[in-house]
Amino acid sequence: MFRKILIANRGEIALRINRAAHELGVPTVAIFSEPDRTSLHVRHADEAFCVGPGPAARSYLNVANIISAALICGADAIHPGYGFLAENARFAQICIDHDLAFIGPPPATIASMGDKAEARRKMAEAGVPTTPGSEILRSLADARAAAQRIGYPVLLKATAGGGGKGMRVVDGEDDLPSAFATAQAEAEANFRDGRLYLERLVRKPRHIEVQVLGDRFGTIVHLGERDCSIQKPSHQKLIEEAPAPALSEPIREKLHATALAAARAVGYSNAGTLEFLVDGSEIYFMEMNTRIQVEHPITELIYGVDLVKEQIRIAAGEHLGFAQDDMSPHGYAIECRINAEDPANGFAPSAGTLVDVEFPGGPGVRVDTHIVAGSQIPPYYDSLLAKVVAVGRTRANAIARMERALSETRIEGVPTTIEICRDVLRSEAFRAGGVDVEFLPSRFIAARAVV
Amino acid sequence: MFRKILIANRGEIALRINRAAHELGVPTVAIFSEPDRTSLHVRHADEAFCVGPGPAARSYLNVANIISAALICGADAIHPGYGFLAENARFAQICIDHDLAFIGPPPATIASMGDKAEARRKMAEAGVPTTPGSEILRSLADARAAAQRIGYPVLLKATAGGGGKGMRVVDGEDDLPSAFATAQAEAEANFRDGRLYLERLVRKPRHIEVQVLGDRFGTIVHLGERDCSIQKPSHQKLIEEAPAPALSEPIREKLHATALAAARAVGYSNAGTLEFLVDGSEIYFMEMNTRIQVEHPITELIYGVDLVKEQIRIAAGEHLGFAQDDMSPHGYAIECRINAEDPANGFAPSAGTLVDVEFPGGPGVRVDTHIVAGSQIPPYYDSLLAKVVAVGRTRANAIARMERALSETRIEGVPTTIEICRDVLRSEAFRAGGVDVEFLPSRFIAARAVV
Amino acid sequence: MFEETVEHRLRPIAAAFAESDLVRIRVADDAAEIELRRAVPNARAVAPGSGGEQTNRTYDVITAEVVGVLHFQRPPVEEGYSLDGDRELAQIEALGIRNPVRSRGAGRVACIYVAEGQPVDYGQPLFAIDRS
Amino acid sequence: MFEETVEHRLRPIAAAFAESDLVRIRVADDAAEIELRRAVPNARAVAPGSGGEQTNRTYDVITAEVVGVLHFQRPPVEEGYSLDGDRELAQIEALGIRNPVRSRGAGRVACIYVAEGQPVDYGQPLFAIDRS
Repeated sequence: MFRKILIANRGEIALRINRAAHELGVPTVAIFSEPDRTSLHVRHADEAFCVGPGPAARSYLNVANIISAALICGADAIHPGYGFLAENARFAQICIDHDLAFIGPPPATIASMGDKAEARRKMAEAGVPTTPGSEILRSLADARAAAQRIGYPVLLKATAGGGGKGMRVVDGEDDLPSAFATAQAEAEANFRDGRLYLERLVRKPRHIEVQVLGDRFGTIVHLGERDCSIQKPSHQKLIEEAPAPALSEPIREKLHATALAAARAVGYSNAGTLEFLVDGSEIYFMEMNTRIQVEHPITELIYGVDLVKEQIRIAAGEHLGFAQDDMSPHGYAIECRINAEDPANGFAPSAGTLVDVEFPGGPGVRVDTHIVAGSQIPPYYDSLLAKVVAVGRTRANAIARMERALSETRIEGVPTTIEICRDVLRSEAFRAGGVDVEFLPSRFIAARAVV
Repeated sequence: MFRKILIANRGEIALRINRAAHELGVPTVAIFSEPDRTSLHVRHADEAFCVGPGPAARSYLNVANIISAALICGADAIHPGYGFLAENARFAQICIDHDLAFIGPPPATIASMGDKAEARRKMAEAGVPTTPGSEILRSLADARAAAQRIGYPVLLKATAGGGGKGMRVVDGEDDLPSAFATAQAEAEANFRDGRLYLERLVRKPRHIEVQVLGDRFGTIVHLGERDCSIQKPSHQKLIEEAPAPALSEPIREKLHATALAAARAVGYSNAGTLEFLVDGSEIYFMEMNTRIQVEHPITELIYGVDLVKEQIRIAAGEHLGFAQDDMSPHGYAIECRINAEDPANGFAPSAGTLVDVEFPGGPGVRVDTHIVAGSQIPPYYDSLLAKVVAVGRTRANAIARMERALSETRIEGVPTTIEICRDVLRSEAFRAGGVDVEFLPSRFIAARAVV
Repeated sequence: MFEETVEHRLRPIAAAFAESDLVRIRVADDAAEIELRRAVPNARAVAPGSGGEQTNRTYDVITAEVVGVLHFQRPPVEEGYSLDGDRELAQIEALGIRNPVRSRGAGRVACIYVAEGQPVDYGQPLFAIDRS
Repeated sequence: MFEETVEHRLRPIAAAFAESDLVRIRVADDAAEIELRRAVPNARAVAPGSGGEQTNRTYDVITAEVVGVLHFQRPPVEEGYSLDGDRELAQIEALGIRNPVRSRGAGRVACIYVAEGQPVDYGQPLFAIDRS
């Protein structure tokens, strides 16, 4: 096991990693930016280094200061969490070059899954279904031919992309030239890589992902699926649940088997997630996230596994302590993301001071948060304030418990997503289960249209 | 299901019941004493009635005001929690007389299990092993003869007793007359019932109890055992765990089977607990608690069951939703009671204002509490501030998690039991598992002797 | 309407509240609902003493001692009514028993906070009696 | 010994801290460890201005810009030493690179907060320069 782990992150995930390390008896080192100096993630860690001022580019993305801190304090491993440097293959390689274990898959895996076009090609080779699509497009003519072959509507995507940047829906050939130009420019500006490819657009899919865990000795298991179809108009997840409701067993098994085959094909190690679009009985590989996900707690609750501890153990060279047959889910879990965002104003993030903070407790409720009353929410980072997770024996129990938990949650000082989550939980469609990714945007837009 | 439930309690258990009712969609009514007016249990409930001033005898034990509140607000059920009126057969009967369902077993069951001598006789009849003992003693001569037959040391006990009152250890015949006189006087003063009986004293037993749950149609299941051997010198529980560690499977099965037989013999319905002394391979029935226990969460966590919801469902006339074969434990759970008590001063309870309160979160941790920063701890009631519960796949995981959770717990303003719980968790003997009820007192006295 | 409520009903209760050891007072009728809260209970008990700042009057607030349903004594007292001694003003009915509510001495009925048939809980203000 | 530390070392740092936008300052040596904290960051940045209440002097605190290990320039400056211009006072070694720490102008070295070979993090005070 490691001597000391540096946690290269902030917020709730930094606390999450700190907890896993401490439960394994491993001391921790926090890093922080100046506005985060009094944050809970700093107080919980055994040591802490200030690595820069507020803007992430100068602190949480400051590779030199982070690596220097790790070397100075005698850490022998770095956990990147999610976001920031978590899927940066170059950072992973720099860690290794400085004899610091990177708690995640090898840099080559991160790189190949980070390149969307390459990831699609690798998956297609492994027999994993992907949406019909193209290779890298060398020109507009190339794009036109590919779109013709695939059939409109198509999705133009940046191979280096993420977060919806460099992505355009193209309904017909007339729109292609301008879409191609703007997507290329956006990709160039955001990722310094203007390469694009095309995919067929799947209308109103469900977003279902499968958690995998592999050690360095070739053992790979899946830990079931998560339904992440409740997404904001920006396609960011808001509510997740596991197992996926209203999913036929053959499709569920196909998702699990496909995810395992995909992870094996790339020789995956550590925790990873394969994201799929599900359209009726068709499933399509979307992308692989080579890190811990925000929504990992729902899997932990129903499988009784600590994914972050497993990440650390795997990176420390331990064998997976269980086989596929040992793992079966118990009950249902739901996560609501409580963000400092105003749903009535396009989910605009907000900063400020929290004057009052109360979280739920009692049976079947888990809260992961870094905020307390008096916390300052700096304007620089992700707007996630807390993850409220509820587990129950049945999905109806879990929903009732989540409603109860949210009714006990109080955050004053910034607008939050608490009420919109409650609206979703209350809706007939959500209760029936199996809504698609357009559910929240259409409901949301519809609600605003009425006003 | 009920229309509305009045919760005849305060503190964390009032919140616990409120949560269960709300998850079942049933509105709740809180009662409170004047100093509890701003307490969380009042804020969480849908309605609330002040039933009296601070002293419990005039508020939480004020049967007339409680029943009147229930009738006025249209409640059709009362949940008594633990303590206060929970094991008061007369109160249960008054509820029924006013067409209010009492969420617990029938009054006759409460009465017969509340009379310790009668409970022992009933259990002995059902073939449940009890410590060798006497019937009610009519005189000192009676006591002398019984002690002779049983063999010293013996325990002189009040049949109406509880909480160590009216109880005396008698090492030999010379001590019997004075012990008999004082125990009788104490029992008379505390319970208005001076009747005593004798039991053989079991030295250094473990305290292990079994949870049972029965519906009104004769279905009774057990939900495994809890080891409650970490007790204060006053024999009040401080740390509990489930399953019991270092217990042979035959004894574990004997405990379960005996508890089931005992519960069936008295036609038990609702949630109840059979407490046993375990001495090597011998088990002895101690008493039956005809209510929800403080430490019920550890059972909930490993069985994935909501005991308070089950209590409500059973009282509402529903069938148990599961059979014995459906129920198997997963993992290990530990509870630490965080009390406003000073362990360095004989666990003396303390009142005051809490200036700072932080509770742990993240994976595998459950907190049941009614306190927040700024809470006033009135001097009138139980000193329990919070129950911190940790669950893990293995006992070592659960202990590591509990240590982590307690390291995140901060309560400033009153002395607490946080540090003594951490001391216990750190000890070799606890980690090995299977300590007896003298562990904490002897360790505690030993530690003070060194100073 | 609201001003009248404040002037007529809130002043005596606020004065009495300041003198009392209550932590919360709720006053509700058709016109308005007013709640006064104190963060820390006042050490002084309800007692004759200095009046409110503007009225210079002394009020006693008669509160409910039991949880139940309020019934006025027949004929019911009205605001402004003068009491020449300790009088039974109402009963609180609980579990079939009518518990008397008395004025605890002479005075003027300055305010009636409750309505016929209203449920009341322990410590709830029922009447303000002007002792001055 | 402790009084001396306070008099000699704490006064300049406290004065500079009051002027700065830092929320925490840690000063440690063999004799003592002192930490100053501010609940809310001061809006004013480190800048020449009014001095401490008692000294009437103006201090600039030079802080670390990178995370690394501090090495003094040879020969090392000492407290009381006068600088006739912008001088390199030390380097912070990080990932094998020595990043210079400069005095940013003339002045007197009023205080040295760090020791040779000490790890420093971003924003950590290194030197107080008396500009008066």
